Amino acid sequence: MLTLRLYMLQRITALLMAPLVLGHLAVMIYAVQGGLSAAEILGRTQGSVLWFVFYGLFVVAVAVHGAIGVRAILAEWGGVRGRVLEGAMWLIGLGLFALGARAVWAVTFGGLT
Amino acid sequence: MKAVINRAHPLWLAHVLHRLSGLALALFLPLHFWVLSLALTDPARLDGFLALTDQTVVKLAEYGLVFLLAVHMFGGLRVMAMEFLPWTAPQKTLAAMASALSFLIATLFFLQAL
Amino acid sequence: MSMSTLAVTIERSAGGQTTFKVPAHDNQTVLDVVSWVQQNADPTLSYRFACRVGMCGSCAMMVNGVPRWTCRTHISKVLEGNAVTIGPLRNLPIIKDLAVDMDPFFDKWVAAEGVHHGALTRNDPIADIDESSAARVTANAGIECINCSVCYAACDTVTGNDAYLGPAALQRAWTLLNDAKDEGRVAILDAVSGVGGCHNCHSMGSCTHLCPNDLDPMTAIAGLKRETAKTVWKRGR
Amino acid sequence: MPQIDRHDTDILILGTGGAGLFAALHAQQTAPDGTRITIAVKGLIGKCGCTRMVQGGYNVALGGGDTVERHFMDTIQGGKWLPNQDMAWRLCEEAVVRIRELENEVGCFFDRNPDGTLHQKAFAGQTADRTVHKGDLTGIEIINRLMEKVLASGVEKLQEHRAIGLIPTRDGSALAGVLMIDMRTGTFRLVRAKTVLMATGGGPTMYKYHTPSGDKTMDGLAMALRAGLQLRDMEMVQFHPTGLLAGDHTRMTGTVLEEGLRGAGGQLINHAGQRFMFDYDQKGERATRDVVSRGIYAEMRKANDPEQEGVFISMSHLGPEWVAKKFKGMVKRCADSGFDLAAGQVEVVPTAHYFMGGVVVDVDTRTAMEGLYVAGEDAGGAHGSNRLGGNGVANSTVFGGIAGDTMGRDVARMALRDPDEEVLAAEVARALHPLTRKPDLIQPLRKELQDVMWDEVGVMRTKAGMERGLTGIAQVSDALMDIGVDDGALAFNLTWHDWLNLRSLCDVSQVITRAGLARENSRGAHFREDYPTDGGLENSDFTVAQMQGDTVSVTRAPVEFTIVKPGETVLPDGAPETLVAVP
Ligand SMILES: Cc1cc2nc3c(=O)[nH]c(=O)nc-3n(C[C@H](O)[C@H](O)[C@H](O)COP(=O)(O)OP(=O)(O)OC[C@H]3O[C@@H](n4cnc5c(N)ncnc54)[C@H](O)[C@@H]3O)c2cc1C
Ligand code: HEM
Ligand code: SF4
Ligand code: F3S
Ligand code: FES
Repeated sequence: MLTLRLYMLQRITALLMAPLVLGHLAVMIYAVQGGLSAAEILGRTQGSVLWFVFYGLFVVAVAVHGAIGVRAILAEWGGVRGRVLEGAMWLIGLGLFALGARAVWAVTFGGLT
Repeated sequence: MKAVINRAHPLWLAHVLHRLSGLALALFLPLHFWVLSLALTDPARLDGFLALTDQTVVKLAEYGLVFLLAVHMFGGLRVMAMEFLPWTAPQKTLAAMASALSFLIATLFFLQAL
Repeated sequence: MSMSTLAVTIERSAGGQTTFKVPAHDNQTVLDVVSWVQQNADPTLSYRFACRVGMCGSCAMMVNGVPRWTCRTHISKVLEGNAVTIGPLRNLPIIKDLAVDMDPFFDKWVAAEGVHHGALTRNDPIADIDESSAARVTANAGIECINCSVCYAACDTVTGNDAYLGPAALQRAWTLLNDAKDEGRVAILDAVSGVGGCHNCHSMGSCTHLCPNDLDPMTAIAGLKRETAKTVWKRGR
Repeated sequence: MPQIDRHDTDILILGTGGAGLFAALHAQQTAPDGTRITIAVKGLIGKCGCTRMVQGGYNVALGGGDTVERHFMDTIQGGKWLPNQDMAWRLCEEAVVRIRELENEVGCFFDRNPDGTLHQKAFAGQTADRTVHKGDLTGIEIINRLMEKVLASGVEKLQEHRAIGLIPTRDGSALAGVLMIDMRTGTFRLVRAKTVLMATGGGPTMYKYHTPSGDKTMDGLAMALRAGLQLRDMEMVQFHPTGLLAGDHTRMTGTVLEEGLRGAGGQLINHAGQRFMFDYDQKGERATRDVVSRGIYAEMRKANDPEQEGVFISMSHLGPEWVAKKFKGMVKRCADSGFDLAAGQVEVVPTAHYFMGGVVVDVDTRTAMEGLYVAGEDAGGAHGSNRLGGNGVANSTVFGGIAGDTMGRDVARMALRDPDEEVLAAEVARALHPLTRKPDLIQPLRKELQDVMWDEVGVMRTKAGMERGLTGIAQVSDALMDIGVDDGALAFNLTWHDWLNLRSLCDVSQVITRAGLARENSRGAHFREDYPTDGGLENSDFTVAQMQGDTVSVTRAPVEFTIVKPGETVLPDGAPETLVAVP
């Protein structure tokens, strides 16, 4: 049930995520040494426009990519079709985006007060 | 079921693995986001969660998730290499092997870090 | 072969399956086994074949769950012990027993613009063609398809997505796209970019893995993905 | 009487080989707008019949020294002066157009020379490199491309519809329609049409060893016989020398091992382990099909070993790797059925390959019955006593196209006709006959017929043998009428169709034998041990068989040398005998 447009979006977001994921993993490997704490995470990310852009991009990409991906699985394995399928894709995409955006907002601009 | 097993072959298994890892990621990420957003509402609880990461079970779970991400990412890069690089079949096999190797090294590092 | 009888289980459309004891021979193909059952044990068994040498692509069936051309599959290759299970080809409507309706397969072949779009006529001379040119080599790679539907039955994307054109039809489109004589580029690219188009392929590779003629639809489909992706940049989505 | 579904169309085409598919395309081009075209076939469109099985290629004179005249002379000489010369000329002339059509309009890929021009090679019996091909799978390419054109053109499709009777009008002067069995449901369907092309492709599958596809069982000629049409050259059955011998429990037996194997230096070895073809012809294994077939047959008869019936083809002296590369398809095919062609020996026998005989038609494919046209292997005349390799698919595509054009033009002045309901009822009753008898196995009878035809009316024939053959055929035929088919499930009932297949084969076998008895000389594919000479080329006549009442009568008619007489040529003075470099 993928058209050229959805296909391209999925591939572009995938390409975008690849370096982001590597970056994220690298940071995690570095960061987890000696254990994690909220303060540590926040200390790194809070107020940083760079981190905001980094994770912001990631969230947008993941929302688009994941929604399209799950759509394919719903269609092929779940037999979902038509408006329900479109609806599910948007729901998943927007849901992922909302949750992700909240998280990014939280770690960069949240908890400052 | 037996029929499915009879039909199985490496590329097909790679696809199934990629699909399952993608699905698992899509299910896990909301959770991950929720935990992080605790930073906004309740940093103390976030710390509580993070403290848990010292326990082996949780460590293993974390590792599982990173594993999923890595598997899915390399699987996805492999798919895109097959699609976009007009390589010959042996070149693709080589590339797949190379990425598998780098993946192995990366996880080793990670395990050490853990 | 030391076993003197084979236990051949055949899936019937009337429901259930029947197991037949079939005498074993050297040089016996799966089609021979099925024919033996119809000719000697159950005259109502339905199946399809024509050329009996791997040229017509009408005899494909599921053998132990794997789609195969039965006229060219030696029974010893598929026996599990002395048993084998034979069913109708997957992903196509069953007419009766082992005979399926292949129309959806061919409808999609046509829907993928799998037909020559020529500008020359019988009054024009035959054009010179450099067989070693890259385009011709690519086009030639898929030309020996016998439209047997083995790849179509092998592909799980077809199973899950009734609109998907499937490996053989898409491979045909790719061949035509690379055929210097063909003038249907725009029509083909449009046809393979719709809801059932090449972008649904997940590169599972079952098509390539099982094609009895060693063709490689997976790579052909990847070619279509590249060509269609290029049009995105050109037209500006 | 059971329910008969009735359906009308304007142009009806039976069969989807080269002839049927080309007719469909051409009829669309020439028929007036709005003409309904229907294509009915025993299998799936394009996926049955022999055109798909063509390996070697397509004969056409395309210059480079070769001319239509030369192609024509080869066809006449190959056919031992029996061809209808106007048809043979039409074949050679029109092939030039048809190949351009195949390449330019239908989109076929044919192999090229390094300079980009079409590659052509020479089959045995040709004096020029003339055969256009796509590797050794030429038929797949031609039929696949035709098939997709026809599928995309939106003609009406009646697939798995088996024609069982030509139904004339009440006065018998014209064809009203064709009775069919919709095989998928087991119901009868009468399709009336203004014009009907019969292109069901003959197919001598009544021989123990045969090459054609399983759907071909001479239905067309059996129908034509019953409809009272004249059939010519019915004794002419072409044997291919090297059919695979793998036992009578496998359908692989009889299938062709290609001619190129012998051309490349493949050796034929007898039971004593010796090469023998040089005992029969100075060209050895490279002699023409009929000569090699007779050589092998003679060796088989000499050895008379039921355990090891055939002879062996051996390629290994050419280097197994080279063989495996050069004949990839053949080596793989043999390997799939358990034989090692590249390094070992494969047992082979002559195998019935092509049927030169057929319905008497004019050069535009019209028959004596208004509204009925015949083209392809069902039509007689173009090949005479022997078909050149490469002239078969040229014949079916050339005359198929002509039939389409002719029907497209004729259809405007024709109307739908009312069928003779009595003939219709009789044809239905005929098909239902086995359902009224006690069910039993049919395969043993088919085997019996195949043994009789192979032994008595095969590669070498005698009067006494053929008379025994007639008795044997009659026995099988009678026995068949006592064997029934369970009437419980007629949908996709292959056993019922096995019965009907054998019915057609028995009917035509009898005609082959009677025509064979009538020809007291040896020409091309027809070899009489009791009359081994050609009987004088200038006195050439051809046999004409026709149903008269309940019996088949065979008469003879002189060949009209409308273009060239024996001893003469249409080639210019001083033209070289052959343009092919001798190996
Ligand atoms: C193995 C093999 C190799 C050959 N190689 C060559 C070669 O290299 N060069 C060459 O020139 N020739 C070759 N020939 C010969 C060539 O294939 C034939 O001469 C030619 O293709 C016949 O075409 P056709 O259209 O008349 O019949 P076919 O192509 O045989 O088509 C007949 C059609 O009629 C259908 N039919 C039959 N009975 C009925 C019925 N009762 N009702 C409805 N439909 C029916 C069949 O299913 C089929 O669709 C070869 C033949 C064989 C068997
Ligand atoms: C790290 C970078 C990533 C890359 C390179 C990547 C790549 C890909 C590719 C190429 C596909 C298409 C596969 C196909 O059509 O068969 C895909 C599918 C998918 N991805 Fe990702 N992906 C990444 C991250 C993610 C993430 C973080 C998620 C979590 C939401 C995700 C979820 C999915 C899902 C659910 C699918 C559908 C699987 C299928 O159709 O089989 N991906 N991915
Ligand atoms: S690509 Fe191969 S498997 Fe698929 S239809 Fe063609 S020949 Fe059959
Ligand atoms: S099996 Fe199916 S998913 Fe693609 S690679 Fe082949 S078409
Ligand atoms: S019967 Fe023709 S491919 Fe098997």
